[in-house]
Amino acid sequence: MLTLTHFLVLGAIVFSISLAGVFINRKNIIILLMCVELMLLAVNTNFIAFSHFLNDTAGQVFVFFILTVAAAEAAIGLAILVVLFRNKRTINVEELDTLKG
Amino acid sequence: METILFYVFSTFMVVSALMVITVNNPVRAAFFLVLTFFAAAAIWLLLEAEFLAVILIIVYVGAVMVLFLFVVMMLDVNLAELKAGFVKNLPIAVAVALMMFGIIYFVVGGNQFDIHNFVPPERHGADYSNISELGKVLYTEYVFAFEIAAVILLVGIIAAISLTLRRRPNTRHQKVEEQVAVKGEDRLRVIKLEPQERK
Amino acid sequence: MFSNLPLLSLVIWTPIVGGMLVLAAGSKNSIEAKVLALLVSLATLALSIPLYTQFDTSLASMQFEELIPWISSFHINYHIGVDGISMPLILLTTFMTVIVIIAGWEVITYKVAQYMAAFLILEGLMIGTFAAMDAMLFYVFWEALLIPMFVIIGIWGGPNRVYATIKFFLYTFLGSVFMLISLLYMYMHAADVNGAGTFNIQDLQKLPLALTPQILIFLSFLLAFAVKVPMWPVHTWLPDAHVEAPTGGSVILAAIMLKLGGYGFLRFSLPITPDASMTLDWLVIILSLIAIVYIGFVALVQADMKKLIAYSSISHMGFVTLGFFLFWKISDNTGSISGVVLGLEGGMVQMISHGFISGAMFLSVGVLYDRMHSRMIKDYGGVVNTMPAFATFAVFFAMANAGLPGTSGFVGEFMVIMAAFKANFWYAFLAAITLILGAAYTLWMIKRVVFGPIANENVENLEDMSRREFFMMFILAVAVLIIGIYPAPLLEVMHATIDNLVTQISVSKLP
Amino acid sequence: MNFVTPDFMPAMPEIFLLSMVCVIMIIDLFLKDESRGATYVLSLIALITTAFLSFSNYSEQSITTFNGSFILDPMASILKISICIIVVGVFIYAKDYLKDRNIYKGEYFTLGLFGVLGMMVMVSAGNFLTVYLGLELLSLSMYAMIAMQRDSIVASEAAMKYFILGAIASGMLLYGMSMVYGVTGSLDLATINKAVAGADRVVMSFGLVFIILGVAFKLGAVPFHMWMPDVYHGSPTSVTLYIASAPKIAAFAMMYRLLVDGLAGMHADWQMILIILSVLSMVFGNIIAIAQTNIKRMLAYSTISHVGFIIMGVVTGTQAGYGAAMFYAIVYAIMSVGAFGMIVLLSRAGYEAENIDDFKGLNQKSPWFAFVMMAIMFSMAGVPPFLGFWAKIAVLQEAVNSGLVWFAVVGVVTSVIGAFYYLRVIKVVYFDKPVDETPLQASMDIRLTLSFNGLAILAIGLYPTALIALCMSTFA
Amino acid sequence: MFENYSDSQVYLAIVLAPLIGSIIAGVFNAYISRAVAHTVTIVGVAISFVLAVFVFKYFAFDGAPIYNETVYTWLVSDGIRFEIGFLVDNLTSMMLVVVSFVSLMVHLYTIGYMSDDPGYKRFFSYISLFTFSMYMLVMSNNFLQLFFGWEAVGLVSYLLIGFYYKKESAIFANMKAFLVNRVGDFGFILGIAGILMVFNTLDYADVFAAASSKANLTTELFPGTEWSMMTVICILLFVGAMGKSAQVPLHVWLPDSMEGPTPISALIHAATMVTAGIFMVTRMSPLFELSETALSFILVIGAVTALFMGFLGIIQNDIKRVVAYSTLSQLGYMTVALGASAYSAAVFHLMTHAFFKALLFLAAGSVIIGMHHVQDIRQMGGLKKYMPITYWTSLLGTLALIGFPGFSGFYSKDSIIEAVHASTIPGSTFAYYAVLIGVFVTALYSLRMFFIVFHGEERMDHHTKEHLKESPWVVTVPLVLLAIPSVIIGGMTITSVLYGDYFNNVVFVQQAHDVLGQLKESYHGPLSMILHGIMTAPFYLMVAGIATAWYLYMKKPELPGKIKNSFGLIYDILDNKYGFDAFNEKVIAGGTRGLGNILSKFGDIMIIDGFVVNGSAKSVAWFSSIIRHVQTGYLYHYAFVMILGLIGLLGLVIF
Repeated sequence: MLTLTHFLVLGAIVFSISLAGVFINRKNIIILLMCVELMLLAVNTNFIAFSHFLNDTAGQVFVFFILTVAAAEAAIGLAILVVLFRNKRTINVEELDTLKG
Repeated sequence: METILFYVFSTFMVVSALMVITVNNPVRAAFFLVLTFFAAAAIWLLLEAEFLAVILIIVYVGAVMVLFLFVVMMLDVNLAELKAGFVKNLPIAVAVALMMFGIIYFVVGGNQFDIHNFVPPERHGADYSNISELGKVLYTEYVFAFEIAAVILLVGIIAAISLTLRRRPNTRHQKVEEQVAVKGEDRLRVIKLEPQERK
Repeated sequence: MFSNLPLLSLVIWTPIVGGMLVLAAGSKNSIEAKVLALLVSLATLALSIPLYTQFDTSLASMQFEELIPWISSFHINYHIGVDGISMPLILLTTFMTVIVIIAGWEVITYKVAQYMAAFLILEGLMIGTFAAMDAMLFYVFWEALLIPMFVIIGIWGGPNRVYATIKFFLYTFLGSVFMLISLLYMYMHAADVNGAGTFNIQDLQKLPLALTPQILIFLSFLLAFAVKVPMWPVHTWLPDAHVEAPTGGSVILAAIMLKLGGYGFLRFSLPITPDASMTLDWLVIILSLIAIVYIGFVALVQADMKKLIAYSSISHMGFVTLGFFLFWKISDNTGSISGVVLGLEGGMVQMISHGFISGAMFLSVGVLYDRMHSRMIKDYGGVVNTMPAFATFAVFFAMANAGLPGTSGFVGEFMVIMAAFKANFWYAFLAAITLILGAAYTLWMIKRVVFGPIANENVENLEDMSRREFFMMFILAVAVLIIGIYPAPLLEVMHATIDNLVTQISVSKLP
Repeated sequence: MNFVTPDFMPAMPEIFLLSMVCVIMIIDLFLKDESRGATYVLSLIALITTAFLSFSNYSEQSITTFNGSFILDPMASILKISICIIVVGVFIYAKDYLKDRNIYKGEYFTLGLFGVLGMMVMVSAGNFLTVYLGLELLSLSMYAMIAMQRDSIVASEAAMKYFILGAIASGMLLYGMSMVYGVTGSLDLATINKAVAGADRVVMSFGLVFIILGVAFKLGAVPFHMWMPDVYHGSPTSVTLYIASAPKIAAFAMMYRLLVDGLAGMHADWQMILIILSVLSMVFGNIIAIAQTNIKRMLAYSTISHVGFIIMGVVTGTQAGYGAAMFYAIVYAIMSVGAFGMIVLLSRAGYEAENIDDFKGLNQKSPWFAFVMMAIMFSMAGVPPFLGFWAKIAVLQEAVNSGLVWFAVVGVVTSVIGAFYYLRVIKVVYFDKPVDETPLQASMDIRLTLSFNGLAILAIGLYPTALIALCMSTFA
Repeated sequence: MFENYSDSQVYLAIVLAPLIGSIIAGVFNAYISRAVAHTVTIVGVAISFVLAVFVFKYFAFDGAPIYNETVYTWLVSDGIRFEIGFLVDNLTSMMLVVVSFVSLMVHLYTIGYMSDDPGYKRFFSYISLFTFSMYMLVMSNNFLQLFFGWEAVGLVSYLLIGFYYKKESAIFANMKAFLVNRVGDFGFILGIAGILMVFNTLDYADVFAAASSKANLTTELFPGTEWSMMTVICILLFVGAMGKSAQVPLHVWLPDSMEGPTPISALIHAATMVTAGIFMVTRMSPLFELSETALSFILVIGAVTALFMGFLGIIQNDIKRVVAYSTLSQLGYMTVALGASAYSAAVFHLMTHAFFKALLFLAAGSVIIGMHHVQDIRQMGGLKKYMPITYWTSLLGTLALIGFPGFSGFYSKDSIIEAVHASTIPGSTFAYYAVLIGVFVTALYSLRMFFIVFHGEERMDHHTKEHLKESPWVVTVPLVLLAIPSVIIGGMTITSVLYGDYFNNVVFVQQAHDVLGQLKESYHGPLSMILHGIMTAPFYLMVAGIATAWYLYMKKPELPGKIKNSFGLIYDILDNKYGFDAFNEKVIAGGTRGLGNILSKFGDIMIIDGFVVNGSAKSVAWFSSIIRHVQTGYLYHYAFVMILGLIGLLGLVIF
């Protein structure tokens, strides 16, 4: 029998993986963006699971908006990435250190 | 049956998520992300969120991931450079992830979370439309949010265009309206030459 | 004639508004700025005189009181008034500001309008601090006056002015923020006790407080006021500030700003936390005695005249705090509180007198500095040969600084020593050491600077005081002499207030 | 299900603003670069009208509409007016700066206005969804605005960092929201507030931490502050102006909506967390600021410390405390916009007055603006009679009232440390000789606005009664 | 007495006349001529002298009641009235005459002595101011005003010692004088504080009236010890007297004070100011009588001063210093008398000493004028024939000093010796032998100087010799006028002053201490005292002293050098003045400066400023510069911090 916990743990695993991704990838910003997408996926899974088990559509609506926003976000993120790449000719995270201190 | 399906897709989802963060080639990472999304869509179907599952595939896989791939390919990144340092960062990443997971598991893993309040609801019949359910509330209860979401998309558009659009000053292109509006005297100039006296 | 005017407000705001006008008027023409500044300071002085002439010495209560609601959400009022403690200090302020304006007349050539304006604004803020009857109003003035002083030292100061002025600011700022917390705490406590929070000082003086909060509040006050006075060991900002400040800055700093600390003890520490004062009076007494003796020794070896006078200020201010906190030791030792008033009034007189004397001492150094651009004792010697009139004043003020009877410097020290003996022989013993040390460091400096053969050709080319300088010195000398020879009128104005204070202190505020 | 047409009136300012932005956007498309002034003027008109609409919309009662997703209460009105006025200042200060750097485009203003819209949505948010959407609207606008200076390496780096961290933070926020949703079964803040009592404490506090992370990130509280120095520093000053001022007001509102409107029942939990964040912010913000030489960076750290104070007000959990925090947030925005305005004032084409040393000898060049700078710095340091002092007093008073005396002591001690770096700026302005004698080149509108800004800091400081009373009455 | 004037106006006139003179000469220094300056001051002092004589007559002969009135209230605090007021009685009136007379003489003398000094007018202003201050001191009716006068004479003394302000030695001496006096004042003001504590008033009359009732008060100076309050107060007050009256060890300033012009050495450092301590203790006799410990202390201090300072006089070569050490020694005698409760004898000696010591100083000044400001007696000799008036007046003064029978010094000094002999308090035996030996020593150094200066070979250089002549009349007339009382005043007044009732309502002596009362029984008038005197030890000792001096300096002038060589150690000790100066210089002054340096460098600069203040500022700055590097610029670090924060908070909340 599938319980809520199954889905929440699945979400937790994906969430943790996305966090790990942030640390593992010190080179490629695009992977970071993907990790953010993974994180949102985990959140969405949570919401949908809750929505299902609460029998309440609000969670699904939220997910709908998260997807929308995430799309816009991805667009802007990639745009910034392009601008950055044009300026620095790299998307290496470790070279993103002009600003510090 | 559902449990089996859940575990199958969950495994897919987790493994491909892991691949996303571990492969070095961003193109491959993007494809693994697509795979993750597919698996997630399946899981969502198990949760009777058909509309969102479809949206995930269409919007995410169909649009966002394609955008990712575009950018990845366009940016012509030196792959070799991006591979280094992976092993070095692994332990800390694993540690953080495990710690995080441990805490979340402690909270949601059944003991703490009051599971009895969440009995699995009855399956809906075939006539149940997830889409219309959502649609009804989306345009009534959540109309404000819906409008804001629209604005956000607008901002996304404006931002993406204004950030990436480059007017190259020396590219050649037709200016149709100028071509149409042109007049004869613009093209041809009649110059009257006075005879010059020989000195 | 003045009964309808908000006289006290006028005294506070005339210099502040005047300072703004000077700032506006004088950006192009410095002469206009100077004349205007002088007029404003004289007007303020004139306005402050009715505070004395119309002061009813028989009343212990506030006079010339004004109360306008200010920040109603926190029950903060624009509440001002004077009593026998603050009135002399206000007059001292208006008087010394005139002197300082004159002192800067020819000396300051850079950003004259700003200089004059800074002093005028500072004057208004200092008077406001003395007059404030609302604790938060007091705090606002108290902190705000750091700003003009910060600027004065920083712009017109000596080579190491930045270090000095930042040190000055942060030291005093750190000292007073704890007081702020205490005020807020009492506000809350008043709300608990009376149902409505208050910052009214007189209400706070009546507010019952348990011993532990009293002690904490007392310590926070102590820190705030001790830094300002300054007491050992939080005194080290003063020598630096004095050394770097322009002459006028030093004068105001020594003559008035230090008095704010002493005033705070009388207005806040003693009446608001009498029980804590009783518990911790030994601390203040010990610190005061250390200030008197330790600083006396330190002053002796200073090579810089201003530093020496600055240390001497610390030492002299030790008498103020000593006199204020003898209350319980006297009653322990003699079983009566006879002598307590002597200590309190002695401290007050010492503050006033020190205002004149230290001001005059710094002006003297200023007179020399303007000519030689050195404050080092070793650069001088035999000044009397070329500047006899100056030398006369220098010796006179040195003697006053050493507490010679007949000068104001003696009165306060005498009264405090008298009171200290009643508390404990050794207090008086240590305090009286200043008779020796004070004379030693002052006269040794005079010997090295004023007397002797002409030390070098710079001294040989010195010109004696100008009429302007003579005038300032003369006025101050007269003040010092008058207070020294006939201090009774000065004391008369404070009797009623001090008696009332003694009554307040002797009643426990423990709930 | 019956659909009732929602009452649009409470949302009139937002609706008007949205319409105006669309109009401006379209008009801007047809404008040539040299007539970009029209966009600028229209934007100002839009903001001022919005502020006016918010003012006329003011209501003592709390009105909800759009099925609970929109709340109009006194706090919302006041904060919206403040935001609009602050952003007016931002736009005025930014104009010349943008012109001088060839980034004077309509997008700055449209995105800025969208951001304002986002802030207003946050301020009026009645459920998680609107909080999130408002937040994202604001954030996305800001990411784009930063990156708008496309030829600047630091700007794009700042944008990237802000974007990644912001996305992670909003992911976390959403994770927290999902947990709270799961336990309470609702996204509506008022409903959640009622359900908190019966909800599982562990999960609730688990979700709470994630939500606080989201708020703290937006505010810039330690340890979620890491983006701020880099972003303030890297962004063009015209954008830093924007980021550093009004969004803090919105973030305060967001904190209030989430923690008080939604999770008031969790006060004991979030109080502890907020105290930690506040103390860390005050300590680290002030200490690290000392070592800075770049004034934008320094102001970023100073902001962190101010955020500590804003949080201090909220920590108390009393209405007066929220009022104090709100007052602080508004005051902070006024000071901050003035401070960055000064940087703009000193900058000119090809010259960024970003280092503290660039302020050397300002008193020689312009005594008046030296005074304004001094007023701003002393105000930030919390020296009376300037406005910042009263903000600190208000917050400290509430901390003391709640029995958190030690907390107040930490606050004042760190503010003494903080006074040091503000003094250093004043020192540079007043005590140092100017490096170059180039006179100030700013145009008259900047000068006037900045003068007004400085005077406001002094004048409101002298008579803060009205503003304090307004903020206090908001929550009464 | 003056029908048209009230008493208080007369007393005010006495006090104010010299003050006005001083102010005119001082403040309007630049606007008046020398003649005006000396005229106004001399007139001022002359007025006060004339009035003083009348006052003296009024008290001594008309038996006037004690005058004790307030002039004005200085201040009121704590219910205590601090006042300025006059107490005039027999003691005061006598002091007034002495002070005004000597002062007048010195004023006159100064015209001649300072005639070519640029500071002429200033000098007149100072000495008139001094006269005023001294009047205030002796006329005060309370401790506060006493202290006023006390310090005021100290100030003028400071100004006058440093009169030659270009001279390094003079300005060192005046600072030294002031500081040493300040040590005394330190004790004095504590004593006054003690008085105020015990009696709650500073008025003499009230204090003395209540004195005996407070005799048994004790205080706990150190935990667990009991001290008689009166002893503490009296010793403290006497410390003040030790400073002003130059008693060991606070005597060190007086020899150095000779840096000042000679007239003031006569006036201040011999006749008047230095006797203020004696005057004060006499005035306080009702208090001192209550403490035998204090009296013993006084006795021993006085005896030590009388004897050991006399020794130093023997080896001095500076003409003024010889007289100065003689002054010290004589002050010791007076102090001894105080200690023996023979207050009258002390004051009596004070008076006689004032005349003959002023005479000796002025004579020395006359010699110095003649010698063109050479002061070393080794360069003098045989001056008798050049300066006859000076010679003869000096001779009279010297005889008075050594107590030659019949001269005024004889009466006073012999009375003291006898009184000490009769005293029984602890230390009196030592004191007796000390003063006895002192007689021999006094005769030795006095005659030594006299012989060397006025007799023997002429050792001055040729140039000086040519110009050597008697001083002008303004110098010699005061000498003559002072010589008269030096000779006769003792015999004239001893009966009433010592054994009569002159001091009856001034001096209070307890029965057990009343040595003069015992002597009275064997006293039968001045003549019989002479007859008795030449049969006692002091006379023989004096003669022995004269003979020794004659032998060593007239008969065998080469002998002193040999003695000096064979007793090198003793000579060194004396030459170094027992090491007081070196001790003060090195240990006291050096130690003070050293301590100051330590406190300044170590305490203030290093610990408070360096360690605490700048240290905390620096450590904050250091911490700041370290901690800022947490901001590495790397995104994953930022995220890491965020997530660590998150995990930390989660841990905190959940567990």
